[in-house]
Amino acid sequence: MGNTKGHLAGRNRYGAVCCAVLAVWIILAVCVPVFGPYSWSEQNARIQNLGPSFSHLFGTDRFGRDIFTRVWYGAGISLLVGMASALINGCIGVAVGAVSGYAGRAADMILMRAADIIASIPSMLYVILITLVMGAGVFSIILGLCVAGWIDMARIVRGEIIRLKNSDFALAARMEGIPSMRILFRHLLPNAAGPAAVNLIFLIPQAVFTEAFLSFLGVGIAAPAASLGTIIQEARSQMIVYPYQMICPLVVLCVMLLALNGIGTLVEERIAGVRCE
Amino acid sequence: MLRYAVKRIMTGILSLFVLATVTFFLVRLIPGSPFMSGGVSQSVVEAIEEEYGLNEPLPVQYLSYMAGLLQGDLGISYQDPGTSVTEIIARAWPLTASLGTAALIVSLLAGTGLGILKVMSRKKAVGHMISAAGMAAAGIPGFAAAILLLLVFSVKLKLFPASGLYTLSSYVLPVISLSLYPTAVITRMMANALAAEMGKEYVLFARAKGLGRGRIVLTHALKNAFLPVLSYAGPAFAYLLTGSFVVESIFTIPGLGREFVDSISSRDYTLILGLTVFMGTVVILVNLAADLLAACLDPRIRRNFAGREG
Amino acid sequence: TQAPETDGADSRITVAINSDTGSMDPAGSIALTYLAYSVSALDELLTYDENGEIEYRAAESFEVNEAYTEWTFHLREDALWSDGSEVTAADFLNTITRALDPASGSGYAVYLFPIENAEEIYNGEAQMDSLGVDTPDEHTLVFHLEKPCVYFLDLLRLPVYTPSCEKYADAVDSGWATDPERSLANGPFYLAEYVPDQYFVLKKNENYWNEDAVKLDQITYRFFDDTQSMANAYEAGEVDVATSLPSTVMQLYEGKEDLMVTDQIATRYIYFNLNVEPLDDVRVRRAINLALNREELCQIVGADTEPTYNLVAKYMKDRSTGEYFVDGAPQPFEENAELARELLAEAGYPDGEGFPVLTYSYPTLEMDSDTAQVIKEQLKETLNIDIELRAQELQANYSTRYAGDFDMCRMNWTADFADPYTYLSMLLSNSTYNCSGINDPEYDSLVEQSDSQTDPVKRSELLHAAEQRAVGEEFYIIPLYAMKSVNLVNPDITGIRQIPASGALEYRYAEKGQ
Amino acid sequence: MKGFNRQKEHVLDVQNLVVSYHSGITAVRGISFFVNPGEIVGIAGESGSGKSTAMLAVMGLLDGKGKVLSGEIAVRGCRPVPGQNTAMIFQDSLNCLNPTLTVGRQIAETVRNRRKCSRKEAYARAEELLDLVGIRSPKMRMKQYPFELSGGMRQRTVIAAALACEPDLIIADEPTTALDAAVQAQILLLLKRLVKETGTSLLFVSHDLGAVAALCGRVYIMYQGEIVEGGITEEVFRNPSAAYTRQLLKDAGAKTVPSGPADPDQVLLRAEGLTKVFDTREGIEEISFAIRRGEIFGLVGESGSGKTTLARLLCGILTPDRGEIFLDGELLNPRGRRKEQLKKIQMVFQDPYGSLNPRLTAGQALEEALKAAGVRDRFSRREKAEEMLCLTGLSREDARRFPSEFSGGQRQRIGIARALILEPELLICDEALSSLDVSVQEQILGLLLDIWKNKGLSCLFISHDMHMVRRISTGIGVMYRGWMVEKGSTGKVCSDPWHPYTKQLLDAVPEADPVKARRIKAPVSAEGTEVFPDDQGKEQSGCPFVSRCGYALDCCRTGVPGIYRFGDREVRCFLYSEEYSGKRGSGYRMTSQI
Ligand SMILES: Nc1ncnc2c1ncn2[C@@H]1O[C@H](COP(=O)(O)OP(=O)(O)OP(=O)(O)O)[C@@H](O)[C@H]1O
Ligand SMILES: Nc1ncnc2c1ncn2[C@@H]1O[C@H](COP(=O)(O)OP(=O)(O)OP(=O)(O)O)[C@@H](O)[C@H]1O
Ligand SMILES: [Mg+2]
Ligand SMILES: [Mg+2]
Repeated sequence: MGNTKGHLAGRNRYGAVCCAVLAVWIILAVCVPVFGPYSWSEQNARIQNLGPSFSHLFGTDRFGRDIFTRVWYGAGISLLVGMASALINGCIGVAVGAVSGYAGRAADMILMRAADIIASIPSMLYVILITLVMGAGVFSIILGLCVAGWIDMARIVRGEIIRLKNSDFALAARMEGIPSMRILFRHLLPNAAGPAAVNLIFLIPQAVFTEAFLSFLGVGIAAPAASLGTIIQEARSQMIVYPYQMICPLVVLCVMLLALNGIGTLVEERIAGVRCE
Repeated sequence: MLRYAVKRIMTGILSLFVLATVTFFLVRLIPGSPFMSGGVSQSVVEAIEEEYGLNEPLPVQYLSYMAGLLQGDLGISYQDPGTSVTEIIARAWPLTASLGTAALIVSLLAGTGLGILKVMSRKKAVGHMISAAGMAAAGIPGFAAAILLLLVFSVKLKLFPASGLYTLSSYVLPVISLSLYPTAVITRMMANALAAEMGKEYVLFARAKGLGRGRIVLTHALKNAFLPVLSYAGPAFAYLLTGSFVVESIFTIPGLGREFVDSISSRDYTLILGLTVFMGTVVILVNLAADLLAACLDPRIRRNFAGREG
Repeated sequence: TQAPETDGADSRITVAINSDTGSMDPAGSIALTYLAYSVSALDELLTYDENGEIEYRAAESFEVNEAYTEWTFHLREDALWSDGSEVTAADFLNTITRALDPASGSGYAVYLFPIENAEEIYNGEAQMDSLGVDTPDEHTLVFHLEKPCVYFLDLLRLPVYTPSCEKYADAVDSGWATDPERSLANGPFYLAEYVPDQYFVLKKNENYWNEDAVKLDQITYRFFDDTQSMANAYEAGEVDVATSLPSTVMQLYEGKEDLMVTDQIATRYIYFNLNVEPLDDVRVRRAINLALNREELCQIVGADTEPTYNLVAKYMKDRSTGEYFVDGAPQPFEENAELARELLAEAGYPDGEGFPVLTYSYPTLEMDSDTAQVIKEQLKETLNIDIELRAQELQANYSTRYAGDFDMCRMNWTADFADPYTYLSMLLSNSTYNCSGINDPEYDSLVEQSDSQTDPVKRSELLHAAEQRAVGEEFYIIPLYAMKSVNLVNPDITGIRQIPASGALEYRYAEKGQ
Repeated sequence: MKGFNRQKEHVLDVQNLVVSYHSGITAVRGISFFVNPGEIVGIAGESGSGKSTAMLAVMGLLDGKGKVLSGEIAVRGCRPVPGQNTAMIFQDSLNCLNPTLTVGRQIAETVRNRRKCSRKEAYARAEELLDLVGIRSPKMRMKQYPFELSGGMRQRTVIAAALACEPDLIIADEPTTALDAAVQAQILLLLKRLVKETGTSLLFVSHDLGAVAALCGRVYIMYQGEIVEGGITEEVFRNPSAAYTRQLLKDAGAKTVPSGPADPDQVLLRAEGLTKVFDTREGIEEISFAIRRGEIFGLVGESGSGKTTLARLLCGILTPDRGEIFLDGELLNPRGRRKEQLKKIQMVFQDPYGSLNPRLTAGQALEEALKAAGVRDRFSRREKAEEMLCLTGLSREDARRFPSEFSGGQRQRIGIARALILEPELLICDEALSSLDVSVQEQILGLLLDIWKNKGLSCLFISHDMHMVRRISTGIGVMYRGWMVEKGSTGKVCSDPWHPYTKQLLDAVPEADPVKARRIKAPVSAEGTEVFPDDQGKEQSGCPFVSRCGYALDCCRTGVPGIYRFGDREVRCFLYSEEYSGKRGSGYRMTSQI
């Protein structure tokens, strides 16, 4: 790459911005509801639907709740859902992929067929069904997201493990008499970490996205708790009259997704770069 | 290749079987009955349930459903008396499919074009702009994009219809909202793949043979760079073909996605099942088609198709 | 897909309606679609106009015996179906007999039960030929009732009393109702086209006996999923009429001609589950009722709501006086936070201490979700008690309600017919809607007496007394608010009427100005 | 610079070329050279000396990566235009061809790019060109995809594509490095013939002095971006003036006679009838041999002959279909060995990049093995690991570095340290030196020999380079397509090859000596026509070598030769069967039949 240096520097700056944004978002999501002057749930009919002002940065909603506080509370829930489900999906995916790739044969066959089957399901169905059966809430959303979310991860890890399993250094490890489990965990998995990490990072915005979508359908987080998706959905009916009620959470959500996607892309390119070398 | 396709189809059938079974029992777990509504008494509900055979033990219902399924009979919708599930699919799917196909074509063309532009353009600003636009498109949730488009272009500017899918112009907004995200992804994938392809030795050799950059991109690199895009486009198309509830709901298009959510909220068991099986079939077939297409494009796969695993 | 023809001649209008699955067969499990269709396409025997006067439609006249048990209707001899065949008494009987088969899924079959043997037939305990409906000749229809029923005429607008052409209307699931070939109309419009999930088109019925009064050529109904989309479509000029829109539309169209706000004959209220402690204690129920601030609630939920303290719909008119029924008696109770706290303390929960966490089940509709959040806050603030919100998808909410698996449960009732009985009957011990364990013989007897009381004033008193007992003394429910319907109507259109019984709009005599 | 007469009309004339990469490296520092019409000029030098960079600069293909800082480049007085007056061939023929287009199309498009003609004419011309570069049935080949051709055929295709440009000058950047000795010989001869027939000039870049010696009339030696020496090949090779050239030549021609602690009687490892056939029906068949304690046993054979498979069977990574392996006289359980048995055989891999776990530091990688061997004490583990690194010529500090921070040669040292740390009795070096530079090769080889001497190891040394094996091994096995076609003591086998394949192997490798190197031979069949070692894979009965064998008999095509033993020598060829050489008395001394 000719202008590699400038190119990478640009990337770095961009990545730094993304990370900083995400960090700020997390800090705000934690701090605003806890230390802010308003509660996310307390209503006050006297200050309904106020526009943005100094005392209420994003204005108030029709319950007279401070939208700024609610948005950050919702961002927290969204992030929680995103990260928790990404983590769970990541763990399941890595476990399944590793076993499937390393054990091969029957185990591989069974696990991968199961993955095929789950992948052919319109996964939204299962998310909706689960939230219906279990009731709306953070837990059932996470559960719903975990039905099919791990499959990509499992496939990626499996592919990596199969590739690495036959690499010279894995053979060397076998000749040295290192036990299988240790080969898998110490030698193979760390080398599969790159693609897995990329996938994991991308799982977060995906989950946030899906959660927002589900909330939009009305099967998301139950009121008065709220995620960004539910806040947007709640504001939809007043969208034309009080656009800021929808725009503010939407912007927060979009920036969050952008930052997460940006970090993912960056990590992806980094890893791709390292691999090319 | 034929053997591979047959094997995939067999797996697909197995998948569908498991899918139908799991869904069958899962929908029964949802609280509520298909015939319960505000004004109907319990005894009436029971009477109708009996009429539809819903009072029989679950395994019996299951067996009779599966027997019907084997003959291609998806049953009768509970909510729309006298309408078979097949009929409902037959009237909802063309809408969804035309929308999805249009969205796929748009995103493939736009994505490929922008991807090429990003790689080929000598001006850095163009590349940055495309990246930024792609990022933004991927970051805005589909429902938000759809609502904003609707507000601006049909409610305010009155350029396009706000509802239905009656005229050609009413395709514009839904197709844009549907293709926004895939376009962003395809652009990024295309640009990455193309850049990688352009760095390969055969491109260098082609240049050494005296071919121009444009020729190289079109005849050499594009086809190879398209393969990874195809692996994304297949599932994405399957997704589009099974209906996006959000876009269908916002633009009032009675497609599969909307039908699906409606069927769940009205507990129309046969319709839920029928739609699930149908969507599963579409997903499986489209993915199969994408893989076969990839095989056609890539002679390496075409010539020795024997051992490819998913 | 072909676009429904909406442009062209000016005497066509397009109406946005809620899409709904279900049948257009009056004997079936009817949907909103049917209601939209029937007000334009079907003539019931007779109906009441806005002034409470009888307006004869399919019937020319009627007689009733002293005891109010035998009603004889003389059908219009010049009434024709849209294919030119005569409308006969058998067509009316056709709907009734088909609706009495439980498998038809008709939710209105209960309203046939005043007729002799109808309930037995429905329950499979009697033969169809024992039904108390006679058709002595083609144009005479006689109903024999089990017991006096003063509001019988009000029932006649219900689907089960409307005709369905004997020739084609055979079974609920044969699909005749949506097939333009077979779905005949005896009203001003007939079904010309039906595209499931998208739209249906009604065209002017040239065979209608009152054809001259009909000005429109065509009404197109387009289905919409949600009210927001309807509002958008109206804004984009795709429909001429959009009904039941979100309350923000009121703000948006304030002062414009398009806006048409109508009363909905409906009440939103909450059921207490009387089988649950401490809700079996009337003091607790009262405390909760008094603790709420309905003004504030309505302010938050939307401009289309207004506080109510009654079960009977706030905007239902008493035909004998022409006034709102609920205004005929003092308000059952007054809000009083102080008293509420005292009552709660009396019941053993001073300042909410030891009060269990009650769950409130409600469907995930926006309005109910807003309401729930406000109630939760208010009860916490005034009584210091906690409510756990259980948002449920609509169907799940129904089944929760029927299973009695709730502490408090949201309920909404839109009048089926213009009589308070439609509300008060719900709290009867044997009512199918009574899922909260109310068993109050005194109340039952009050309501029962009103059934056969032919003197409007006395009947009104009885009904008021019953309501006072249920709402103001025993506090079986928490009335919340009455609703208005926010509609947008193209200012060019005139002559749209409101059906007094339900508050729905009727377009049969509408006109589109040039 | 001595001994060249500069002609007026150079095909290529490069003056004072300086190229630097954007990363800041100045890869070429002011070189000047020229090529005369019809001449083959070589550029030799170690890896990283800037050969490719200079060539890309000449072609103007540096793109965004680097910049020509100064210098003049002229092809027949004009600017070089790729595809018009110059063409270039690259090292890796597989990557040079677009995997998803047919070979024919890729040549035809070049033809059409060069001269305006119809598609049909272009295809006809492409066919001619394929025929010219010696591809049989070109019509059929045109429809094939690159991956369906063997390495040699691909390289020929690439050459054909270059010829399609009808250039004045062809630059060949290491065109044979990735190929087998036999194929390499063919390509070299082909290039020679093409230059003669078409009259183009050839600039031949290679780090293999043998190849340069075999082909070029004139040669330049590059070192660190500069041309240190240039002149007539014979003169440069005979009397090198630059110190660097001398060093290069010394490394290339070095002779090491191993004298180790070989104990002729004690057999360390014995394999009996090892057979392993993969699903693809390739693999090895009926291999028996023995390695004595302290011996270096060489294993040679072209790519795909089954050397690695054999090595993996010995290590226990693969389980044989049939056959037995005895270690120290003890039969090894094919299903799984005990830990002590496992660690007795260790391997050094070919690819120094793939054989180290990129996530572990050198120290960690070494300690892993010790941990598995049950060394509990952390300090002694570390101590041992660092000792091992020192032994292989690295420093103690290197223990904390990751593989990516080492050069290829250094990585190979770590690989050796890793193999040795368990104190194995048998060390298998699977092409351990093949991917390295000549000078680095020498260093590592020296290291290996030192360790071998000091530790009393035995060694199975695998290589496709006959000369390398010849230098260091005492015993040798020659493999061909899963068979061990000849086995014996190195001296005897190399000086007097019995099997026709062994002879071909010896003939095909050019030595770094212009006179000897020009005698390289490509495989020739019984009919005297050129044969294609790359035309493999067609199922046939009989001896697998028959299509390439100049001595093939009728029975070779139908029957399968047995293994014929003569003392310590074994040959698998009908020439040595009783049917061919007649009934032999007990005192009969077999001699080479070829
Ligand atoms: N794209 C690049 N960017 C930066 N430096 C490079 C690049 N390519 C090569 N180099 C450096 O330029 C120098 C010369 O490399 P070059 O490839 O020309 O060597 P070479 O003689 O062809 O070696 P080899 O025999 O391995 O092919 C090396 O030090 C290398 O690290
Ligand atoms: N795991 C495997 N599955 C199928 N075929 C294999 C496998 N490993 C090797 N082969 C085939 O067996 C043959 C012998 O391969 P092997 O790697 O032993 O050759 P080699 O002599 O080491 O070649 P090289 O010099 O290229 O390393 C080859 O044709 C190869 O394609
Ligand atoms: Mg090079
Ligand atoms: Mg090998």
